Amino acid sequence: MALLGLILFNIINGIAVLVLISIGLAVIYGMMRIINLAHGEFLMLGAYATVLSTNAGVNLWVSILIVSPIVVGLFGLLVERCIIRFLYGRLIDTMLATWGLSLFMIGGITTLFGTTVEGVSAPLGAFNIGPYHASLYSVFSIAVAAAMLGGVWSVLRFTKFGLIVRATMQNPPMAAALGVAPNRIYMLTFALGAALTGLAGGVLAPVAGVAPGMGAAYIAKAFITVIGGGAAIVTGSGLASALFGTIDQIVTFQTTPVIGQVALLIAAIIMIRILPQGITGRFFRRSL
Amino acid sequence: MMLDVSGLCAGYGQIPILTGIDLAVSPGGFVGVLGHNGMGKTTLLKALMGYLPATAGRVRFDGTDITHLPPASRAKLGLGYVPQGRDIFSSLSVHENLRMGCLLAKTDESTTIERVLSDFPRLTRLLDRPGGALSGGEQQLLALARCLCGSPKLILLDEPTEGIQPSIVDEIIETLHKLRQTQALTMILVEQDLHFIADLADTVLIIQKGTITREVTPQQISDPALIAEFVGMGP
Amino acid sequence: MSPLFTGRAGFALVIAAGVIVTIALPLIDGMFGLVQATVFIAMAVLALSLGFIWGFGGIMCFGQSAFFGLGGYAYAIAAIDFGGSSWAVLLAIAVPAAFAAMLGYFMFYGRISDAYMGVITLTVAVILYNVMNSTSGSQYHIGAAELGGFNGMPSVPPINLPGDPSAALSPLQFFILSMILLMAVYTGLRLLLASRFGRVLVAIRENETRAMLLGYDPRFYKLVAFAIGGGIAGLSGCLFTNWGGFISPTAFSLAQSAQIIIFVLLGGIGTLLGPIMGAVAIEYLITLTGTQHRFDANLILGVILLGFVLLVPQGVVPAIAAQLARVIPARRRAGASSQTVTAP
Amino acid sequence: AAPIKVGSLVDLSGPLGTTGQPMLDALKIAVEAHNKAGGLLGRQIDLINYDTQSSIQLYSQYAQALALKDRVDVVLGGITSASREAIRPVFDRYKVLYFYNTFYEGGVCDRDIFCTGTTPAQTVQKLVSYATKTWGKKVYIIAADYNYGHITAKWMTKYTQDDGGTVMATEFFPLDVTNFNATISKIQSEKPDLILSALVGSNHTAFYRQWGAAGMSGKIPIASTTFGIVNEMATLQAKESNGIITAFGYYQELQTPASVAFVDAIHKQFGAGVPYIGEPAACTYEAFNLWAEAVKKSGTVTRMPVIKALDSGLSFDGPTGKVTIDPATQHCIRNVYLAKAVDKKWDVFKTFPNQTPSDTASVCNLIKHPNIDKQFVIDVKTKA
Amino acid sequence: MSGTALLQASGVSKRFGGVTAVDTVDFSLAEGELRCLIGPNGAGKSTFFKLLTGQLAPSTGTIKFRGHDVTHAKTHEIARLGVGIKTQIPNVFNGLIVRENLYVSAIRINKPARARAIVDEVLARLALTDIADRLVGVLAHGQRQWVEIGAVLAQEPDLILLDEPAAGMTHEEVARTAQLIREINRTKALIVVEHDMQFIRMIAKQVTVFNQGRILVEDNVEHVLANQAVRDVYLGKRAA
Ligand SMILES: Nc1ncnc2c1ncn2[C@@H]1O[C@H](COP(=O)(O)OP(=O)(O)OP(=O)(O)O)[C@@H](O)[C@H]1O
Ligand SMILES: Nc1ncnc2c1ncn2[C@@H]1O[C@H](COP(=O)(O)OP(=O)(O)OP(=O)(O)O)[C@@H](O)[C@H]1O
Ligand SMILES: [Mg+2]
Ligand SMILES: [Mg+2]
Repeated sequence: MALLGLILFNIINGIAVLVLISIGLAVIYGMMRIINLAHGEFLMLGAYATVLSTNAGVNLWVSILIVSPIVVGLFGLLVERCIIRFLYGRLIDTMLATWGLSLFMIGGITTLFGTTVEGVSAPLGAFNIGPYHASLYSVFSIAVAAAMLGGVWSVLRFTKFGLIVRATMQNPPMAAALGVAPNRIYMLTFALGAALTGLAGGVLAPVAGVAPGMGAAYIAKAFITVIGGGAAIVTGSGLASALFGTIDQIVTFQTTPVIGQVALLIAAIIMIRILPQGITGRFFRRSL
Repeated sequence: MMLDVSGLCAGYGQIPILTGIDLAVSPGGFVGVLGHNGMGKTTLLKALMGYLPATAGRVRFDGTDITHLPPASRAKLGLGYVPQGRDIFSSLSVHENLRMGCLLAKTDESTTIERVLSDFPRLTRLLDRPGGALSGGEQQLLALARCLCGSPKLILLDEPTEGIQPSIVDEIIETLHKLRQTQALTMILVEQDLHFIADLADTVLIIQKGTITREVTPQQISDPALIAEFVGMGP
Repeated sequence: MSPLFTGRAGFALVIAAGVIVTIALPLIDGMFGLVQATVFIAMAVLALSLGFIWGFGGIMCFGQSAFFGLGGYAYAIAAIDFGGSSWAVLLAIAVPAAFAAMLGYFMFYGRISDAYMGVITLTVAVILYNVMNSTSGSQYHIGAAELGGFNGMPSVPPINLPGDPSAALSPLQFFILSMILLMAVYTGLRLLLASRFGRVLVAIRENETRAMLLGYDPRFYKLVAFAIGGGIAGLSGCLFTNWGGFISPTAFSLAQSAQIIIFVLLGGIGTLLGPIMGAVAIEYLITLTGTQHRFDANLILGVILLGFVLLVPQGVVPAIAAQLARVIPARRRAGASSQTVTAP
Repeated sequence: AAPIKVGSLVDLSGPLGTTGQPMLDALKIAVEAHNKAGGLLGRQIDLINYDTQSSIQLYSQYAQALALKDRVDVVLGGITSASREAIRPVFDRYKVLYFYNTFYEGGVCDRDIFCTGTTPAQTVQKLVSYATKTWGKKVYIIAADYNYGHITAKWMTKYTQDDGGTVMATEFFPLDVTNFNATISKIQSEKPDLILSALVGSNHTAFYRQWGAAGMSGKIPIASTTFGIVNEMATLQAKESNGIITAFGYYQELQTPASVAFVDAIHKQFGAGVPYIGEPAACTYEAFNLWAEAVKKSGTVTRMPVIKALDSGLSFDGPTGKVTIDPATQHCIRNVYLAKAVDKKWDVFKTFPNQTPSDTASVCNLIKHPNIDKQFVIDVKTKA
Repeated sequence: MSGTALLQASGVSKRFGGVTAVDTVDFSLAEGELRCLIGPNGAGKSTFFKLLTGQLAPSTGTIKFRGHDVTHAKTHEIARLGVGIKTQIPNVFNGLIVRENLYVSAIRINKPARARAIVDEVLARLALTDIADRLVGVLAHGQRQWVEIGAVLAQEPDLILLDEPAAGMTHEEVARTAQLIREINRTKALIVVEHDMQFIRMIAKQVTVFNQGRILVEDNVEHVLANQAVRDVYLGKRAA
């Protein structure tokens, strides 16, 4: 019984992690159709921001919740101004550019801080589910993930900004004719996506192996989740995370991580086969 | 002068299309533009709206030089645009499309939308349908309504009657007439439907190969023979 | 595209260049140069395979490495089991082609739209990677060939003259063979694209609905194109395995897939010459970065790529073509040939 | 006289850069030491090194560069078994002598290659028997999902059973797994006396993090054959790593004069910033010196004579202690140490002198069959 | 209806969620007939075309072409039976030049030589020759319309569906189009959707009026234009 609770907790946690690593990508890809191959490195940057500022004496929570998103958000802003904005409407080139960017970031971080950095350990300690210990920090990351999903969704759904963003992404020239300056919107969206990714990186830092190349481990899953989610970026990523996370965790617990991972991938393929438009392409069409 | 264009040249990349456009629109004026397919009507409107950089010439709008302003700024100054092919935000609902129109509205959103809907009652029952799902004509109406939400000073209309059923064409004419009285509305109208132009415009410009070749009165264009002469020769 | 790169003249130009390289390189550069060049060629073939299905079939394949790896393993296993290499080479092409056909059927007839194809192909590659990784231990073998898990399969017998397993090709012979194969693939693809099939394929890329309304079945055309691409990628895998005498799961890895995409993007999508150049350029760069010790290899490569994208947006070959087009006025061409269909 | 050329092939960037950097540094130290002392056979030594960027393809490529372009007399390098297997055929084909200096799963049997690192028989056995004696007999094995992990896990099982223990479960993790919560739960529900870990790479470092986060640190002891190779000690907090026990052929904390000198030399030249100097670095250093001895002994750098000299049971006193070449396997007979993590340092508390590579020896005898060149997969006898 | 119906739709409906775009329509077209389809915006004309061409599957009802049941046939299968369509929002190969657009259309059933001949013929016929080598993507709206019509002609179908062919065309081009349609009609059957009444008058014989997804009236052109119901829902007071 307690074990069941523990497993359930892991499932939710697994889902949360997927949400964390994919939400930023969902915003950037979903809104701007930019395939950001440097997404993993944005995560990495977020993690580094937390680790370094904490080691520099900044309070851990501040590092995670404020430093990381700001640092990566600003970095995103910079990238958008210096690179991406010259490549709008050229999906192909943005891929090339972001791939270059990812290499650049890995190289840069390695050059600056070496291949290893002293990480931070998870705060808050543990709590008990019956006889079992579970990480209290996971509760925190679950909360953050939920907040991110809800936040982005409400922004898009309820705010004027959300409306403008959705419209601009669909037909920039027309939006311009209605008084929107598309470049500003792009800039903000990209920065927002980056900031979210940064926050995610920060949250993961205390429970991940922080290293320059860490991004690679996440990027594939992030993409599968986001695109598998379908047209409605937030709802989609949320549902996809739920589906994949559950499968991954259960199978892993029942069998082995190898099978768990393969199961997740196969689940993705089957799902896309059943729902050629992604989860939300079929149901929840009008959602976000 | 509300709009004052002199020697405007523009094109796509290296391809020049507009070769020296001169035109002036006084406040409250309705200018019609006639021309063959591919003569540059849409290009003209795009250039006026700022989508195409002016390679030469000047554009003054309402006293300010807008020759090098981006579209958004022109819109803020009071330029409205209803493009050919409507450009509805297809995944946004009709209502959301209208809300986008309200970004530059003087009055608040809901009242603006109500006002516009009263001019386009047909849209009322479509409000929460995805824009992309509307029929061609419905989209045309929506595009017009969306533009009017911002109550622009000068509207650029690109073939608004294309694919619209006759009775609605009449409605649009009436609506525009009404708006012309009620609001200080000025308009440049690209159109193929001579009846429509004759009804609304007070001057008609004939455009050929990127320049304005003739200016005529609405009365004249109701005479097919003359039109054949003006516009006649094929592209 | 500038007619310079299209039409018969352009084609002749390219092939001539190829022949010159084939003859000149062995003379000017030593043994190592050849061996080095050979792996570049293998990668060029790989780039071609993606350049074709993506640039002309409009099929976004993020897992091209799947076919590359399959080709490599198919060759290795067959070469070890059958002794001679002739069958191995054929299998190295046939197996991935067949696999691509299956995957293609699944995707195209399942009405799966572009972005999702990207994900599915990527996923398939990742799965193959994981599976191959967990085949360490003698219990995993096909015939006499042990799969070897993450460590891969070392000491794969090299290509030999048909019928005589003992007569393995020398590095020089193998270089020439690779060069010939590269030119053959290039030529083949050009002919294909000039054919009715190729034209329809491109038309489908442009507007699937219209193609259907004209009576073409997009699913079929895409399927065939995809299978061909798979086969070519397989061939490349075979060359690669021969070159290193070795194949391992990293052939399936994400990094590998990404790299193939980069080859194509760098060279210029929608061309055939582009991917070849892109592959050689990137491979050369990466090799170079490893020989210097001032800066981190990734850092340099990243900077170069970024600079490149910003300065030469549309990719190497289109850029060059555009330049040439400016200096040399375009010749008119008769018949229903078109700039966008016949590719460089 | 023309200089002698020595080639190095390790990853300096990418995931394995951490491991590769100190290996290259150690080699540089060794080479310079000789050059200062007038070189070998009166010739200076040129060190030619390439950064393989954690890419297998580059290993093959640069291996060919070393063999064909630079025409080096000997090559030291390779980190993962995959990289070794990629370049072994190249050096076999072009007849270049090759030293592989990382600890690995064992079984390589090839006249042209010397493996100076430790193998499971040397380390795992010590680790397991100590762990089971001190902590208990119920063992839970977690290992990286590739050859090294699988084979090491087998040895762990075997030795556990030899010591009368039982393996409750064995789990393998692909190298890109980053979420270990499911496993941590499983472990809790199984309640083993100890965990044997052969996790590899910075992604897997996450295990120790999440283990700590779940408040398990110290609750169930961990012994590992891999902890430390990608600088885990530096990345983790003391409270996360304290108490973990490992077995290696070398630790930089080792206080023998040779060891201290070695570590100081590296730190003096490359600053204290260099990553942890572990077994791979030390073995690389010793490998070069063994080769140098052999060259002096045979008076030439040509391959066969040098191999013969090495196979004459040559030995060298290095930072790790006395190392001797075992001619039958061309692996090393060397000391093995047990150490416990204490506040981000290794406290070496046990030494096992002159351990033989008995696992490889059980399948490989190059004296009898000099022409073999393959890696045997040693089948380990374990009970179901 | 005459036994030799080329196209026969019976009880066809199409629903989108709540919306019923086409509502139990019975429609039949004889070999070689020219039929005009008019009706208010949103009446379901284009949707009906989509059903005929298999771009959408009917919710209910059956569609027969020359006796084959094509109710659930794939778009390309229907096209192969000889149905060509110019869609309301132009569907053309933007990345290809005009000539290539027509060539791809002609080559399906013809040898290259013959295909080229057809292409040149159509180009001449539609006065597209001097933009023959321009990318369609950069053409003006009206020009794209012509290209699409050209593609349909080059396909040589037996039944041609034209969804607002005159939209955005100048006065005498409309006349030209009408002329063209009459020519085509000598050998082929057509269904034409238009809102331009002058145009309709120029070509129309039999006219079907759609309203809210149903057939309102079906009669010859004079009667239809005189019909009060049609005036109310569609023509408005300007009966023109
Ligand atoms: N994006 C573009 N790039 C290059 N040339 C273009 C582009 N768009 C239009 N043109 C060319 O510019 C010329 C004028 O186009 P424009 O759309 O202004 O014609 P138009 O008068 O609006 O015709 P229509 O009545 O059919 O809308 C045409 O010859 C067209 O081919
Ligand atoms: N995919 C869809 N989802 C929901 N409603 C749709 C969809 N497609 C069409 N409709 C609705 O079906 C009705 C008929 O559309 P259709 O395009 O057939 O009208 P039409 O007769 O062609 O009008 P027009 O003459 O303006 O082109 C419209 O009210 C439209 O809103
Ligand atoms: Mg126009
Ligand atoms: Mg319609």
